[in-house]
Amino acid sequence: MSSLQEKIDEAKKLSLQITKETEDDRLMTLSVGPQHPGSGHFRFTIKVDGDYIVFVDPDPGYVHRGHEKMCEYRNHFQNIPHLERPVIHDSCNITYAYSLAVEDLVGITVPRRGQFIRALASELSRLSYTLYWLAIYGIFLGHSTMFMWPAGDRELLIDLLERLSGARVTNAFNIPGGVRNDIPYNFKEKCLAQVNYFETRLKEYEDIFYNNPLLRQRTEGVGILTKEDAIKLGVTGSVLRASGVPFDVRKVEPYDVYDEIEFKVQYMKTCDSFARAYVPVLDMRESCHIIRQLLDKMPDSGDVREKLQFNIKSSPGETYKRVESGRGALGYHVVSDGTPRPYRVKASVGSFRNLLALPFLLTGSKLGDMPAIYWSLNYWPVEADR
Amino acid sequence: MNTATGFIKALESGTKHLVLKRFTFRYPQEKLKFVGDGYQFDPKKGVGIAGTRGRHILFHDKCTGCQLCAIACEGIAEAITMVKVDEQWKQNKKSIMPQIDYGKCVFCGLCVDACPFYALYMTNDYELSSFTKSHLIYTPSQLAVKPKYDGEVEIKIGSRGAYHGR
Amino acid sequence: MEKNNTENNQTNLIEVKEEKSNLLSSSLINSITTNFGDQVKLVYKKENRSKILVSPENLVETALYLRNNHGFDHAESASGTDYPADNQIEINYHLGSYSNTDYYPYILVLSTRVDRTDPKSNSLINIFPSVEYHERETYEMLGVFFLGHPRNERFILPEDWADMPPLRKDFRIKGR
Amino acid sequence: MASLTPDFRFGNFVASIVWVLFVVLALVTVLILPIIFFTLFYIPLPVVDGQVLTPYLFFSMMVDPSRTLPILQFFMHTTLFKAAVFPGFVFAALIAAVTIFVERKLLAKMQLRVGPLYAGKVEGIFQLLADGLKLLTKEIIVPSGADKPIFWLAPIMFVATAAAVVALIPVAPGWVVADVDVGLIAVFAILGFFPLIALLFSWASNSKYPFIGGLRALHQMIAFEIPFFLSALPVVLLSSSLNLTEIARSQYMIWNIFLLPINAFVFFISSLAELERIPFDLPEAESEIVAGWLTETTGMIYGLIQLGSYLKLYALAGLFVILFLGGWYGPQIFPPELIPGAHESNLPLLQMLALDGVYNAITVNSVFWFLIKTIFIIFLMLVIRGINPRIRIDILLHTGWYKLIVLTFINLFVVLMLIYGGIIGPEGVISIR
Repeated sequence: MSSLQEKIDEAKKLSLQITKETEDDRLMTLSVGPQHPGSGHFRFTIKVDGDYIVFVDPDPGYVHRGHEKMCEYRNHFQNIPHLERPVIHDSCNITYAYSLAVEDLVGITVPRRGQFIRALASELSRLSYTLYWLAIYGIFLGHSTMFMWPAGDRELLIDLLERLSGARVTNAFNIPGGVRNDIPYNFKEKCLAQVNYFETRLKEYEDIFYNNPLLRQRTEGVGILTKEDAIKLGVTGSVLRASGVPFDVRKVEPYDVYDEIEFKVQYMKTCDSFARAYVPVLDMRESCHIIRQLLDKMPDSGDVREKLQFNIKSSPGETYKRVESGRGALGYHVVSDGTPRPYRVKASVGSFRNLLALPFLLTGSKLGDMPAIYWSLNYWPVEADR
Repeated sequence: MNTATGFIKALESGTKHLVLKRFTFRYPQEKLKFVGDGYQFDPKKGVGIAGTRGRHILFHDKCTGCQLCAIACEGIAEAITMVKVDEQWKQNKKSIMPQIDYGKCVFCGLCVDACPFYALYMTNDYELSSFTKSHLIYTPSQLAVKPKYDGEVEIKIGSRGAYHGR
Repeated sequence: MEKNNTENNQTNLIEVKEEKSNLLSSSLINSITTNFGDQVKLVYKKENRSKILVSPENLVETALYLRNNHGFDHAESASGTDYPADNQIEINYHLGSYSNTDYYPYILVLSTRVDRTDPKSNSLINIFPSVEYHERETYEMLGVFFLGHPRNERFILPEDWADMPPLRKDFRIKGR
Repeated sequence: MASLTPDFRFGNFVASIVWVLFVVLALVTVLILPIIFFTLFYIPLPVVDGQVLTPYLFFSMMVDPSRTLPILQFFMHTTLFKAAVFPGFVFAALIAAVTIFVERKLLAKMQLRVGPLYAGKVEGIFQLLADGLKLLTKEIIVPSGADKPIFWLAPIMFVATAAAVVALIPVAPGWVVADVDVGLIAVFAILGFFPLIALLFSWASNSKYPFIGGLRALHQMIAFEIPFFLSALPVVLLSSSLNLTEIARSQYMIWNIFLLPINAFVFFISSLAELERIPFDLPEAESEIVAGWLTETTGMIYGLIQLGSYLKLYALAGLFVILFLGGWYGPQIFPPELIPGAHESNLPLLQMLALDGVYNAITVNSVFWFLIKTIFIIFLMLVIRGINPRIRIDILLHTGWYKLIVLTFINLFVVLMLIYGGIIGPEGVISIR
């Protein structure tokens, strides 16, 4: 009798187990990346229930190169070429922050003309990064024209950077002490013409992409990151500004010449994917405005570089300097022990900080919203891995 | 109706581009024009002279074999090694000159910044592909050759958009 | 003898430096020192930056105080620095504020030092949710175990990483 | 100069080509020619101009100009020619190929690019040939655990189904492969097979992304099939026939698009969804589900599916023209004879040049106008691809079920009211006939 009861209990347990397993079978695990066309050098595992994402686990690190460890074995100048590798499209900004930190440790100020030139390089670099990002946002949403136009127009800015620094993307231009070289002959007119032309192109982007009703349907009201959540998660850059916090390092903590430049911090209050995709375009307009002012206010002659020894020794201490990069605040925490090499370098990058919002936003959204939300976070996998 | 105007504007913007000039240029037939003769550095002033950072050019009559370029490269790409040359120069007692492995070089140009004797510059030549990795190693005598590069197109902005023209 | 020298160098790092003092810094530091007294040690004070060192036991308390009373609502980064000479690992939280407009340009470095042989620290994840991935990264890069953190596990390094935490000073890069 | 590998020998290259030619020639003489003659011996041969068309006669006629045209005329009216060559497969495949090329060039132009450039010297006109050769030589990878028969069968079924749709589209009066009385229904019935093939193929490839893609294809199809069919119904009411040739004929005076613009719009949108083209390419959404149900396709399997989908594009554009744009009707611009007076003269060469007997001014004119209209519709579909992002699945289903179906129903009732009110229709005020 008892054995029969046991058997019944066992069967009940088993059936319970089976139903539980079948319930779990509702979920399908999809691996997005690293060979997925919609991921970049990055992987996240998602579980979908029908069309809804119920679980997200980001797994970065596919392009980790021990950037911070490498810095400890090289001197400040030798660090520059490999520091810019994580975001070669935005290389002038990522070296800008490091240069500011080293200058703070060494205790020098850059000549005024040098400050203008490196601000100019960083703005051009930011524009070119944002265009690259925008191109990928376009193709993620299936808009092939929006992939080609920014990718083509980026050539205008790459050409300027190439004239200025000699390399198209890996500029190694902003170094501790200023910039590598003065602007070439006839650069101002060329820069003004190309930037002005580029600004007219932004209207076309709005016509074909941002005001397209299909795009509006896909991005408006999708992936809402409220102001409170954005602050709590500590996101930065365009993601933060799209959530209604007017925070821009160039404005709140002006470095170099940015306190003489007039510009507005563009932000939106709708907090959705559309706002996150549109704020960079508003930023690009401001950047064009800034470039014109920089060219206008730049002193006609003067030094561009404070002469430093190759093996410059910095005083022991530590510093934390940040700039506004294409992806938000980019800070370098440099600890020095008095030797030519930094003792510890920590890069606090925008991508890594924005990554925290990815599981938060994706959970509960639809599978079709995945690219619209993921790439609107202004996330650059290579930079996040460092 | 907002939807309809959105579509119509997008259509207008798209079709407008059918008459714009194409932006790309035919690379092997046309090449980009660069500003100077390549990136150079003036050690007296301590600043560089703007130019493309292509492959290097080594002036044998100025190189002293001081190894500063190799030391600068040590932490970056480790592309420069000092090799023995057969030539006899008054300023180069040890007869060593840099040999550059372009399979490793990242074209940052910090070796040019490091040279205090106006001996190492960069040129406009960026077409360095080869079938074997060993062909990418340029000996001092190969580096002494001044490359020929004649690019003629550059970005022009006209009424039909930006394009690459002569 | 050499070892002693390096040790002196290391300890020199944590000296109080009075640089160009800033009104904001002063008021903030004053407020902290009146509240915590000797528990909090000021490391440096610069324009828009200051660093305080607390003991691991007081870390959560200080962070809570900073969040509630001064509006430091997020951490820009959480990182660690290895000091083998002191046999300590320093954990730095770069705190910033988005809700308090006065503190927009301000970064307060909240740091603590834990024992290097068995590094354990209280996690600040309940106070600043933004440190989640930063602390996870610090765990795998420096081996600091964060008590109360839900996932002290591999994040950036390869799945089969079996070596020591790579940002420790005794982890050597090949050929250097 | 740098494109040749170091161990390249021109002599070896020539020798290999000569060797291949020799092998081919030997095979033809030894094997293929005997087989051809054996088969020809046993099959009944057709009669042309009172003579049995033996192979010898056939070859002799090919060199005698006066006898060539009757043969051509005879072959042009065989069912095999119709199905395989002219209104059928080869014609449609050619248009599909041209469409692919034009699409690439047009999108390139819109996106300020160059597009195909190197293959074939002139703006890359042989790019498609090169792509086809590349696809042919690629290895076909079948995923482990795939249902092999279905995996191999599905692409062939896809092309066959697309060709079946093409077979129902008339291009000129009398020039249609299958002139059935239920033509329109047959078209919709055959189109209904496509999502099934997609689902079968995606299930057979034993992978997650194809599975999601196949399900999406099914959802999309069901959501858009009903408005698709309903938007074509008023046309049937107006012309009181389901035969596509009859429908085209009924628009001799007024094209249906002027009477039923909303229907034409809905039909166009639905056919875009049916074709899985860009605003509706959810089953192949590459940033979400890799390549959707095409994820596991490789080599010629992918090539066949592309061919099938472009055949379908041509078929649906043709269907739009038949239903709404007056079919092949347009002003007569071709002369009654290609060279005036060639029929009366007894010069065989002149007659051959004038294609006497084969050339029919009305047919050529019809085909011309049909092609012009079809190309215009294809162009519209291509431009829409250039300016739009992808739509999301729930918006797509919402559009299909809530908006388009309601719109077509309203439109259907309006048309019925107008017909019964005697305004349009066969006996209406605005007479069609």
